[in-house]
Amino acid sequence: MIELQHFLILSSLLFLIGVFGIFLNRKNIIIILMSIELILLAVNINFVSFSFFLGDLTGQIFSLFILTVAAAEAAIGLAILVCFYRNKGSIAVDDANLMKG
Amino acid sequence: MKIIDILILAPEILLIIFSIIAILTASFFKSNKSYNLIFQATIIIFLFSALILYLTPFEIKTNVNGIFIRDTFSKFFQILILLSVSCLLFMSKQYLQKNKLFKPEYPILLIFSTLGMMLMISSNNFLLLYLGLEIQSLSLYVVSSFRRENYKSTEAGLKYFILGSLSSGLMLFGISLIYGSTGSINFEIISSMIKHEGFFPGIIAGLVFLICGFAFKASAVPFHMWTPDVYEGSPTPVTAFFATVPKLAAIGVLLRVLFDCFGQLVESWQQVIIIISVLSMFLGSIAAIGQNNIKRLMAYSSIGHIGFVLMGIASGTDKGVSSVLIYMVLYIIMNIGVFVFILNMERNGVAVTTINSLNMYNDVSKSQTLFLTILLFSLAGIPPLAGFFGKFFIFNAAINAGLSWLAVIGGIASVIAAFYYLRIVYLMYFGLSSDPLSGKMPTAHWLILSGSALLMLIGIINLYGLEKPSFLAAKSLIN
Amino acid sequence: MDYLLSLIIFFPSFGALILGIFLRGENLESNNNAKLLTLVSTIAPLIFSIFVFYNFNSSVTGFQLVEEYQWLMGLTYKVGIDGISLPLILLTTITMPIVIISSWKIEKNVKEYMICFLILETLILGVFCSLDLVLFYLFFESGLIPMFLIIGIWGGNNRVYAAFKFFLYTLLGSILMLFAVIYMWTVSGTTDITKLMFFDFNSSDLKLLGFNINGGIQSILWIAFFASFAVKLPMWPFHTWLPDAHVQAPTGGSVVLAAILLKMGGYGFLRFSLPMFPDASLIFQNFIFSISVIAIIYTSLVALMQKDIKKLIAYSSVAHMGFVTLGIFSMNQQSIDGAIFQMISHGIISAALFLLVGVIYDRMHTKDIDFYGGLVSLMPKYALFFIFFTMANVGLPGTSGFVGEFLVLLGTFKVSKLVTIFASLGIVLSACYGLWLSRRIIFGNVTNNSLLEITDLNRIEKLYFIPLIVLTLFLGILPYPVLEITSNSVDLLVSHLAQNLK
Amino acid sequence: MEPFALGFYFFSSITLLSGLMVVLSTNPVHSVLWLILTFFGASGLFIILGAEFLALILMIVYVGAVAVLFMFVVMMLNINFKEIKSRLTKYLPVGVLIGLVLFVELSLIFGDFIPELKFNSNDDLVINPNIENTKQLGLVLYTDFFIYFQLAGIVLLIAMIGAIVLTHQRRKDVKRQDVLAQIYKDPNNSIELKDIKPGQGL
Amino acid sequence: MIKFIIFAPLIAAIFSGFFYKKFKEKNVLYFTTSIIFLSAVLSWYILLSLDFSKVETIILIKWLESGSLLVNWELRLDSLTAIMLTVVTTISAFVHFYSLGYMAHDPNWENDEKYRPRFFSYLSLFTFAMLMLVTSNNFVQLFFGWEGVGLASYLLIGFYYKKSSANLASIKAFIVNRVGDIGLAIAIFCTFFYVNSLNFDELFSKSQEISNKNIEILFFNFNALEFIVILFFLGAMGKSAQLFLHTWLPDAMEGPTPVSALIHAATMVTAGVFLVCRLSPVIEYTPIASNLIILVGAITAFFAGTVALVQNDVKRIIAYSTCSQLGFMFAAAGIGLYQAAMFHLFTHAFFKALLFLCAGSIIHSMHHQQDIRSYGGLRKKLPITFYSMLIGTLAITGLGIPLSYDLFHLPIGFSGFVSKDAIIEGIYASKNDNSFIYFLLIIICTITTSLYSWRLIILTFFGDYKGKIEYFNEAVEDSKPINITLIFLSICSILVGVIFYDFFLGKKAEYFFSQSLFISPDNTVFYDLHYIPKWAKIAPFLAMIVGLFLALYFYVKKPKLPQVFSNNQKILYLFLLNKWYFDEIYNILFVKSSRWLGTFFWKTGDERIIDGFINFISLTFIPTITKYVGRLQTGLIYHYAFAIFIGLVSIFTYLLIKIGG
Repeated sequence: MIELQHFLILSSLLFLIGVFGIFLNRKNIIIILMSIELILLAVNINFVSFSFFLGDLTGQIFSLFILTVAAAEAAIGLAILVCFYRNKGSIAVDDANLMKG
Repeated sequence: MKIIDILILAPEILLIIFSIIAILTASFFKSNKSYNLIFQATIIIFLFSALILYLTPFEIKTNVNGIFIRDTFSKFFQILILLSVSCLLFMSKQYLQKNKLFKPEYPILLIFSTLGMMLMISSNNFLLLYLGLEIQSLSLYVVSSFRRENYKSTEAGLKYFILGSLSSGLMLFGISLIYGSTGSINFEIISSMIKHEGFFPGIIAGLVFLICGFAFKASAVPFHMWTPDVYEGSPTPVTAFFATVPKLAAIGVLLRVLFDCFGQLVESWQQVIIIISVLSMFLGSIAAIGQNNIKRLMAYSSIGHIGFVLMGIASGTDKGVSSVLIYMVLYIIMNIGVFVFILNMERNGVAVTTINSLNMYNDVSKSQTLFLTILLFSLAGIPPLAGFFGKFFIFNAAINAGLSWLAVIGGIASVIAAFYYLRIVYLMYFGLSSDPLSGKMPTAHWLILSGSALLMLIGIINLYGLEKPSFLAAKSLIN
Repeated sequence: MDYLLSLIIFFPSFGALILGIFLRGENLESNNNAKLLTLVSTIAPLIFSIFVFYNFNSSVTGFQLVEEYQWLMGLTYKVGIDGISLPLILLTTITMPIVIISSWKIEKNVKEYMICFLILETLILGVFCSLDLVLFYLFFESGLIPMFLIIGIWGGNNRVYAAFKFFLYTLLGSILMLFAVIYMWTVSGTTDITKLMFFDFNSSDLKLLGFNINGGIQSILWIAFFASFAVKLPMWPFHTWLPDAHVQAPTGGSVVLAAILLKMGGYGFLRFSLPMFPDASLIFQNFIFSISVIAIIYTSLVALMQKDIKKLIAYSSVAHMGFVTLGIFSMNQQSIDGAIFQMISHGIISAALFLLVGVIYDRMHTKDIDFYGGLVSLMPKYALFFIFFTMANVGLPGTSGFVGEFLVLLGTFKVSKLVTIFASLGIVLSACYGLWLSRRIIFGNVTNNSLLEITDLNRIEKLYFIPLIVLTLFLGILPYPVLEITSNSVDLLVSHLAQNLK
Repeated sequence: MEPFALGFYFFSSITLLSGLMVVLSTNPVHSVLWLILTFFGASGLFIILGAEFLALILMIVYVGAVAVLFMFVVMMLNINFKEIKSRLTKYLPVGVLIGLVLFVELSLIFGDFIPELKFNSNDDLVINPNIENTKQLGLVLYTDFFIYFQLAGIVLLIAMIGAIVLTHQRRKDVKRQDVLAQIYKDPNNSIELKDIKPGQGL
Repeated sequence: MIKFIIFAPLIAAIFSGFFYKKFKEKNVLYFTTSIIFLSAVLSWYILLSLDFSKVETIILIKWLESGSLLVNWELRLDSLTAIMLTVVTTISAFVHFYSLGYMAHDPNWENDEKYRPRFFSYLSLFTFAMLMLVTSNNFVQLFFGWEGVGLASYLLIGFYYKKSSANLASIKAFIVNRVGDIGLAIAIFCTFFYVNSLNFDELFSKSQEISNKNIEILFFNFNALEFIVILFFLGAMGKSAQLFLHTWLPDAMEGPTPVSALIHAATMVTAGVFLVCRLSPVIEYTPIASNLIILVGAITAFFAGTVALVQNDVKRIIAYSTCSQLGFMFAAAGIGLYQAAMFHLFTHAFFKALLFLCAGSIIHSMHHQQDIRSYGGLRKKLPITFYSMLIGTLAITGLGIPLSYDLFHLPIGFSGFVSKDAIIEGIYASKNDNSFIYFLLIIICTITTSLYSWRLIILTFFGDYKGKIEYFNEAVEDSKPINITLIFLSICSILVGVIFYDFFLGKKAEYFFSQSLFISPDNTVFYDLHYIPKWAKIAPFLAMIVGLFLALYFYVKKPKLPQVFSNNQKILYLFLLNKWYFDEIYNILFVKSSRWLGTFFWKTGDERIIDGFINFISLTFIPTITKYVGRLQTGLIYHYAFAIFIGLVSIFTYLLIKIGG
């Protein structure tokens, strides 16, 4: 029998993958942006599964808005990334460390 | 939607309408003149919204479909936000013009972020909160990399964006857990659920994620790490903005959630708040000592101040909340004063942000030095300046709530913090004479600087009568 | 008459305000105007306070000339004076004009200098007048800012270190007091000092972090207040900021620091520690005695070895303050009278000594003892003054220095014989460093040729030394006007203590 | 095994594995492709959970818009992928440990979740199996959730403004046609008459 | 009148100190001198005319009031005061007068330096302080005078402020005195503790009561009254240069000679004796303290006598002799024979002043040469001085007719004879257990006194001149003030003993001291001293003769012998020459050690430990943390994200444990 818990564990694993993608990734920033999408996806799965098991529509609506925001975030994130690339000529994660201390 | 709802939402609607008009104006009349007009109109519209808010007769809680609350608390914060945004916008004009950043998008984005903040503070459920937060954050991500040809600015934007998204992801995860545990996203319902049913570990987990998200926005330790970098990289007016208004919003929404939604769980979240409060106070004071960039220094300073604010929140009483409100007001005024000064730090037309360039600034401009000194002492919390009262109220609330030890820790941290504020004073008054700054300052800026400094002095008399409104606001939040 | 105290307190800062707003320019004329205006603003409180002194009814117990207004959060602006504060107020108002006159030669940033001093005077007077705990704290702590600037801007070569040390040291000390203040407010529900004096703070033993704390809350509060006052006073081992601050501060700053600011600590002990935490005071009596005695002997010995005149005098101040704490915590009429008197007398004498150092520093720009020698042949009047004040500092009967020390030891003997005996060593040691100092700079042959051009005291300098001499002698020979003022308040305090301690 | 469970395991394994590959693959182009697969998996899960509308929206928005946007940027930036080396070992153990802790804690908490609606404020929001999902969403989205919907529009507006502000460049080195300028060209200002004396040249 | 006597010197001091420019130097000096003379005359009038059957007190003004403590500026007039008044004003007047001549020219000053008004001002100031001391009716005023004379002494010893040795000597005098003053001060505190008042009479009336009380300090238990008296005596020791606190007196000879005569011979140093006598009502109840007083007195007498034997500085010899004579007085006071102590004080003042002034006269004419080894054969050159000095020496050694009291009920002899013999007889007669030992010690002292006094005379005035011949040729006695003073004091030295015997020890004594001294009923030494064996009465005289002959033998008959002797007994000689090494021991024990401690506290305690700690915290510890915190801020996004994550997880874990556990 598949229960709520299964979905929750799935989403938390996805969430962790997303988080790991942010801080264990040394490759490039685009992957970080994708990891953020993964996190949001995990949250969506959470909401939708809660919605299903609670029989409440709110979760789905919430996840609808998250979707919207995620799209907007992706747009802005990529725009910033493009700017960054124009200045730096690279999108390596390690290169974004001019300011520190 | 009823008519009354539109009345309640009038300021927000006004902002939205104005922003659309501004976008249209900007895209059809591409001239400096029209930009200028937008700029000034924005300021006026902010002030006007604040006025409307001030005049709205809703002393009690009113809401729009149970999602949007307008009470004294939210009005307090929203008026404060609007006033400070208008002031900051006013301040930034000069800088933007000089650095070829004078674009209509700037005020428009600020309108949106302000809107987001106003919604956040007034929200009565997590969805509105989330949307408000995102409206605010997205605008700020853009604004922080507004100087797009500048490497630092884009790096700042990138960092802020990635970490901000992460934090909102965390927060969302928390919200989803809370939703899952209670079946609702409405604060009142959640609150009464907890009251009647007790609480789940799921709620606690959600709460932790939520607090972490807000702590990020408020830049409390250990979620603060973006702050110095973003402050340093962003254009100075944006830094000034970051240092003040989003902090207000973050603290406001934190208060809203903690008291409105989780008022029954004080003992649980108190622990968390205390931990991050202590960490913030110490890190803010210690890390700032080594800074040479005044913007970074102000970043750490803001971290430290947030630590104090959190102490007030941690006390979990109406006294605590009202002390937080007062502290925030003073904090905003002081920061506006300091940043109006930083905006004008330049040498041969080039903006300078190193602290060492302030050496013997007293020889350059006596009045500015004096005012900045007052502000810095006030930031350090030295009596009789108003900054002291902020700390005093916080300490008072903490000790009243039985958190004396926390207050003592805060005291020690504030002594350490005094050091780096003093260092600036020392440089300005008795440092070694070096290549001096130009020291020129537009009259309007000078007035803001002197005004904020004088407010710090006048505060001793009755704190501008803040005590009563802040207390009312706190009451409206807690009951 | 109703606003007399407020008038005294705020007159100087009113002067500062006028100075700050209306006086412009850096030329000679405006500097002179600034000085004159400052002088007027300091003399006016002096006149008012003398008026207060004459109208002071020493037979009334409790506070006089009380003013009370509502302030923030149920706090009050409440000021008033009693026999303990009046002498210190007088000391302040008398010292300030002298400081201003002695600063007549200042040329750098005159206006700011004067403003700093005027504000400082307001704050100091506020400390001595305030009858509200928080108001007191406010005034107490605010003094840091002008003093920091005074040391920092007009100080010597190593002024930065000294200014920071002074500031942070005292700030750390007093921040603890702030918590005690808030705690007391929380517990008692009032910040009115007159009411707090009769509030009984819980003194039953307490366990905290596994330690058994004798005297419980009272002890903790006491320690918090102690931290502040001990640094301010300063007591050993919290004294090391003082020599640095003194050495680096300009003459005026040193004078204010030594003459008045240090007294705030002693005043605090009298006003708070004793009446509000009697049990804790008793518990810590031996502790205070020990560190006072250490302070007296230790710092006297250190003073003996100093090579810098100001440092020597600074260390001697620490030693003299040791007598003050000894007197205060002996908790009887004579000792407390003596402590108050010692504060007054030390205020006058150390002020004079620092002014004397200032005189030669102005001329030669060094405070190195070895640089000087044989000044008596070159500046006979100066030498006379110097010897006079050295002797007063040594505590020669007939000068005010004697009365305080004598009464303190007289009172202390009642409580602890051993402590008195050790403290009496201070009498010898003070003679040692005092005379050794005067031998090295006043007597002997002029060995340093660059000294030959030094000129004797000029008219202005004499103007401010003569009142000090008169006061020193007057208080030494006829101290009873001061003792009369204090006696009733001290009597009240002592009997209050006796009642509380059972 | 009932179809529900089968579907769950199928889609969830797709989601997880491809999600992992998003993070692990060296080439961003591959990452984007893996991301698309992840979204597919997720939308499958949504369908299982009866959120058909959301599932399809996910496909449209994410696959159709976001992933393509990513791909576009990845191609546009033209990065030399060989330079970027993978170095994730240093913090991996600590990171995994902490991640494990979080996972265990979350799992502990998940055990307590009881899928039951205790409080219901609005009947419209109760999922009615008789009405299709899209319709039910539509019923509330423009009524109860009207304000949110508007705000979502503003979010998108901000994204648009932001993207334009940040990336829109008016290149100076490219000649453009400016119609108005052409029309309003004033010959008096554009032509200069010079009187050239013979034999002197300009 | 008494007010005039006391305050006239103060006025004179101020006048000559501050107004000499206005009124010409000379006028000021004459005025000062004459005003002191007037005081002197009035004091004599008081001494001779006052009714001593009651104590007269005059309250001038309130001084201190604090709770139960009330101290007035007050003048007490009884016989002790009267004696001291007379002594002080008389000697002071003559010293003033003498100084007119002595200080006329001084090689220590350049021509245009006006040093004389200052000198006279100090002298008058001293006189005032001394008068305050002797007329005080409470301990605080006593302390005032006590310290006041100390100040004046400090100023006068350091009068030649350009001389380093003078400065050092003045500081030494002040500080050693202060050590004694601690005793005095603590005694005062203790008095107040028991009596709750600081008036003499209060203590006197309660002394018996206090003698039953004990005082506990640390782990020691003392009898309260003994404790008080011993501490008072400590003060007296300091002022009167008794053993252990005597080291300042010889050094004090750095001051001008008139000063030595006035302060360090006749008046100030006798303040200790005065104090002990003043405290007679207390001391009568303190056997231990009395014993201590005798012991210290006798040993000091012996010590000073031995040291004086080998000294070469003319003033130091006399200084040691003063020390020794003071020992006599204390011994007398210790056995309860206060009258004799006071009498010796009285007579000693005259002849010791005389001796000093003679020495001054010699020094004056010998161009400030003070080493007796460079004198010799001055008899002819300085006849007045010679005869005066001879008289003084006869007085101090105690020439008189032995047993004359038994014959005439009046001892006949030089003043010293009369008073000193009374003391010696008293010691013999006293009931003290060790009285015979003390007696022997005192007799030895008498021998040494005689020996060194005659040695001084012989080496100075007889034999051949050994110094610079120019000085010898120029030596004249041309200063009238000096000569007149010497002559007058010579007369006094001869006569006062016999004249005033009745007052002090004779028939009138009982009446004379009825109010000022308290003699307990079982203290009968005053009467017993007349009934001691004849040999004991003659013994001092014989001792003096022995001393004289020894001196003649050593310095006239066999002038080489002392040299040989000193070579043979090198250790003893050096021991004596270096004054029993007191200075050296003190130097190590107190001066060096306190300097070391001072440096240690300063460099190690303050700078290394306290400041070191603070600097460590503020300049090392916090900056280090700052550095590390700064390093945490790497600027790398994934670190930041990691931090967020760690923060999240740790807070989460903490809260779960807190709630779950």
